[in-house]
Amino acid sequence: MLEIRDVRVHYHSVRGDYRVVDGVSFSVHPNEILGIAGESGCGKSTLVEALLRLIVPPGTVDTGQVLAPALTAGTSDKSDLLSLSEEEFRQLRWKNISYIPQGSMNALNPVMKIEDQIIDAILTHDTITRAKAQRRVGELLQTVGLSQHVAKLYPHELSGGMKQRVAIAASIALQPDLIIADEPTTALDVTIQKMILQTLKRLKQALGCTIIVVSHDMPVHAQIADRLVIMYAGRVMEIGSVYDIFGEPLHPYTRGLIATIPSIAKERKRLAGIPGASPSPLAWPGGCRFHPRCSIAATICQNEEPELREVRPGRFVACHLVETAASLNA
Amino acid sequence: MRSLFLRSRLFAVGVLILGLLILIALLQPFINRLLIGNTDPLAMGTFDTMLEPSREHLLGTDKWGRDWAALLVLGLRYSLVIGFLSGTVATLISVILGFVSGYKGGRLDSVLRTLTDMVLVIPALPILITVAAYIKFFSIVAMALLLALFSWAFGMRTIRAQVLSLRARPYVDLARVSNLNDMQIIFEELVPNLLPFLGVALASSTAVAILAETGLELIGVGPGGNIITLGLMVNFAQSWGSLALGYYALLFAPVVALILIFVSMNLINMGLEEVFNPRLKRVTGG
Amino acid sequence: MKNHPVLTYVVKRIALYILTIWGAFTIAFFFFHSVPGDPIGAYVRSMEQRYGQRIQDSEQIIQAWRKSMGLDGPLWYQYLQYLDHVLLHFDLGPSFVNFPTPAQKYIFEAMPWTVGLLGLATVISWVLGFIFGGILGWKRDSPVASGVTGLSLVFSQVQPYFMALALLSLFAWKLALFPRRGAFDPSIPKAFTWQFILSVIQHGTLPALSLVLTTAFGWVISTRAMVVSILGEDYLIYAKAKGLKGSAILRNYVLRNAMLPQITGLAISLGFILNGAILVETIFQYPGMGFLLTNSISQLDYNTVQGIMLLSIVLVMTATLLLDLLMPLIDPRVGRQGSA
Amino acid sequence: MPATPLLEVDSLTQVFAIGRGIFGHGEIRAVDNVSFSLSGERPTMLTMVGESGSGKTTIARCILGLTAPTKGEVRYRGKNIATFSGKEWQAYRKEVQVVFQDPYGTYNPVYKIDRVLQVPIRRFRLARSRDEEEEKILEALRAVELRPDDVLGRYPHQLSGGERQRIMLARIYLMHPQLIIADEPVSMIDVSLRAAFLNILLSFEQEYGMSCIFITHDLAVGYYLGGRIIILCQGTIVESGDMDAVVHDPLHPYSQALVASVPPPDPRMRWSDEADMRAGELRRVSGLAQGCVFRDRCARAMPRCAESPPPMIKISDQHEVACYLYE
Repeated sequence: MLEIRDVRVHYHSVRGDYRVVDGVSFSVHPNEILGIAGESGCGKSTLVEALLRLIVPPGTVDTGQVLAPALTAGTSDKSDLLSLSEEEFRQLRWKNISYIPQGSMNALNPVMKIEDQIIDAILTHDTITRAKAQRRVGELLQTVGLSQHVAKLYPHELSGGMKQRVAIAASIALQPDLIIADEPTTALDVTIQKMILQTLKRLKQALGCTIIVVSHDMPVHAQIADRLVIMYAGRVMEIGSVYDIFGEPLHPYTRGLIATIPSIAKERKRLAGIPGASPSPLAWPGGCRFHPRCSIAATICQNEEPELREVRPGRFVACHLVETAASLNA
Repeated sequence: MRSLFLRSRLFAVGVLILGLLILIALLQPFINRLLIGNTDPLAMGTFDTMLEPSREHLLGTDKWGRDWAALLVLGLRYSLVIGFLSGTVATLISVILGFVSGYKGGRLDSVLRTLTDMVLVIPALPILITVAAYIKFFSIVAMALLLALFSWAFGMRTIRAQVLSLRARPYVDLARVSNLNDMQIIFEELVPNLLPFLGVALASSTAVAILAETGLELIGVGPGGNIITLGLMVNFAQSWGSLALGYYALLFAPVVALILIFVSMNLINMGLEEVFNPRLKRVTGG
Repeated sequence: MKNHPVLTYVVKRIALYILTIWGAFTIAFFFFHSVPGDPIGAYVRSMEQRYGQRIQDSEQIIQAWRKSMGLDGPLWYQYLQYLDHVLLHFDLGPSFVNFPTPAQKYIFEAMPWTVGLLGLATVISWVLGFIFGGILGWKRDSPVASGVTGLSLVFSQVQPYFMALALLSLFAWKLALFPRRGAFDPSIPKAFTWQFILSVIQHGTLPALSLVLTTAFGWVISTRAMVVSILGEDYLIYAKAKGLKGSAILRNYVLRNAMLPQITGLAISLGFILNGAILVETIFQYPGMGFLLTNSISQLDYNTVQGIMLLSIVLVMTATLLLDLLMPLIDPRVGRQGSA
Repeated sequence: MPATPLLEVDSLTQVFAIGRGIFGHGEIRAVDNVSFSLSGERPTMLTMVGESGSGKTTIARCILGLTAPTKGEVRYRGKNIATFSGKEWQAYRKEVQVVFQDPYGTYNPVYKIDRVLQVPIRRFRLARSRDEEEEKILEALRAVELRPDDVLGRYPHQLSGGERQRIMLARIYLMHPQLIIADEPVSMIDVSLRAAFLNILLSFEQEYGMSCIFITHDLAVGYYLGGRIIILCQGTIVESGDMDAVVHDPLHPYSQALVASVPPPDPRMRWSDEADMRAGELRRVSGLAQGCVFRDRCARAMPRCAESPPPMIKISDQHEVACYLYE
């Protein structure tokens, strides 16, 4: 469905270039929920912003291709989303690729009614009457569990959870093929988070679309993702099905990440952290970017950056010492 | 402070222009000696009247035989003195009221806020004109204080808003929990973060003061006494019909000087606003 | 019981309006009475100078006047007199110059001209500034935009008075395209004839232009800054992600959100615009309140001066009130903040 | 007579008026009649769990004396803190300390981070000389596993969120307080750095006998710390007791929804039940607080629930719940 090849996004500033996304490649399969996990500063949000072409100066997408023949079939012969003209890509927006903003963002226009903010997206891409669009909005709000009268309200009259459900309703207004949700449940209460994640799962089955979910919260991925991409310091560390990643993590960073998740299961094991702090995009560490914090780092890790290798079909990892790491899991 | 110049071009240009003007004002005695030896620029009849700009008189001379360039430097000096004197007093008032209202809050805050909105909305010039007409003669200091009474409202709103936002910051709570009393919290925690906004308050109230002073001069109710300000020079130039008679230098010199003052103040304001206004920072990739 | 939030907002605003006017009048009153110098005495002395001889028992005359204008007795008594005269009956006392006609007659005659000139100029300059500022902010990357911004920054600092001088000398004196003074051609009868209106427009162009050209640039700068800060907002990124056309984003998202702060800005700057108008009217001898003010000052006609000052406060306050009442229509959050 | 408790919060209520002015009325009861106490004998770890708007931060601020409650009082060692004199406040500040939520906001950007450690030493006169001060700071940094030369002399923006929160712990170590109030200290720092913070907090309790009130919206983090738990909903305590008892056998419908909503970090154990759609609908109606706050979201609400707020019912000495179902 989507082939991301060597995408780099750099932010130029007085103090030098922030290489936030530094050569990321992976593919997205049709009709799946792909989770992108990683801590803050690993570049996951910037990556999806690049996919949505929302990067504004001083940030620039320096290299990379995003091949999506299925999406661009209608509007242009080129299949690389990044090379489309602004107008060509604008026609794809929301019809083929839609976006769910972060839970904490005030993404809704404060001076417009909720219904007008969904209708303007519909009417830009679809030639139906305003009355029909209004009915469509009513249906959309229903599917996310909101009552009709919400359409007439203004954003400041809604709670955080309700605003996020409006965003989800808007994102499926034109039945897009790909929905990108950037930290959809951050800053929302856990009871509301459960409802929103279940709504997303239900909509994916109903619409048969692909959803990319970006989140730093591993348990969220455990609940809804089919496949998982682990990112660290602007690059991909590991890719695999969610069962492989949680069951048998290969990369030391992934294992460390899973070990930090507190759970309310019966036995209470000592929580492990990952020493050190995440490096700065101004100067990524040499060799493997995780080696300063890696418990099994060897000299090779310090000077040679590991390639993302496919150790098993659909199972990728970027680590020189995969064998020793695997033995630790046993 | 140094990083401020790097981070905002507007601020740097503004300070540069203002700095130049202040420098000229400070060096007035030397420049005066350079231009017309040590004669008093205000003394009438020292030169021929209405001379065209020439090498000896860079901007020509006025109707009463005074060198216009020397007068310009003296006028600049007086205007800046009145402006900054009034600006400082106004900023002082706005800081005190801004702190009391922002930090204490409650009933006092709403009273002060209504008072500020009132003074802000009242058109200052008519009142100033009426008062100036009442008392025929008053000194520059009186004029500056008078102007300050009307130009503190702007600064008050900025500072009060800033104090309110700073007061909610966790490090103020941390200070309170570490047993710092109100005074220490204000001076050690709040004031250092407020300095840029004091700059904005000073710049805007000075500009407002000079604007009002020029207005008064133009109507001929400026401060009495043997002084000259840029506003007074514009008034003279206009009353001599310099435009109609083609003596452009007489009018344009003080006008350009005034515009430079206002532009530099505005640039400083916009520069500080750009650097210290969190929302703006995101856009300019700060 | 769902209290009607917007109604609360309106009632609160009107209450504030009345309170502010009363407050402003009180401030003005105490301001004058605390300032040294006695207006009537000054007027009598100036008459003596003008006609070169001493007026006998001028003391009694001054006392009599003071009494008739409620300027004697304890301060609080004067204050009540003042409020009774000015606020309740709009009686500003006789004008010194053309005694005994009350001062307000002249003021009310002059008011329509100032309100017309000022109102029109302010609205035009605000709208122009808002649109151009919006565009400049929207296209802020292009070199042209930054050039124009720099230019408008400098122009915004040129005070209306200077612009008036330039326009007067260029168009009125040099090219004689426009009349040099006054608001209409005295030879044409004052009636709603097309000819009279044409003459009013002709006379009014230069003063209006000098106000518009300067204040408009001020709005360009402030709107541009507001638009630039809105461009960083999350809902802008979301709008772009929705694939809306640029023009739709500019209209419904950027300008609509920029409108409220700009209208608040307008309300605050009304005082300043009035200052500019006073000076412009003086130059063009435009028979508005500003010109009357400068004349009555030179003739020491204090009642008229004080009357104009009080009336200009009321004018500015009324305009601010109208703007405040306009706000709930523009921004749904205003007034409904309480019920969030 | 049992020893006087270290801290007692007695029917604490905080009401915020909204929409002031002639017609504006209506109020939000951020905290509604909350009472609990901490024993003085042995250090306890008390976790307060609640969603946003449940009043947990307001309670913390009342305990710290940063805001005065509308009703009710906070008693420390039996004495109401509202009646404290200057000297009593000084002692109280030394014995009750805080870690705030926002690692970026707790440091004044104008100063180096060393000041955060120097101020308490100077204000509470913990060191007699400059080098004793230096020595104490180094000791405190070691206690929180931070290398002094990585940290001292730096400005706040040069340090990660995790490091900054641990410096806050170092500050607490300096003062050896009786009670730490931690207001969501780990919610804004990276997951990999959370464990270090939580483990240090646990060591403070075990090794230095400091009690702690840990405030969080994340039940899993609370569960990790163990000790006692209080579950807050819309400003009232709905359930409290021993952590394991409450988490593994939640009685109050809200606690059950809360426990059921914590996403288990294992793809094999996915949610089977459907979330209650009305969960997000609850917006505080500013009417009187009669009846249970959870009634319009509760599947098993009874008419009684709307009449008067349910009292706290003792199920066992380790478990209490405020719900008519258990009367």
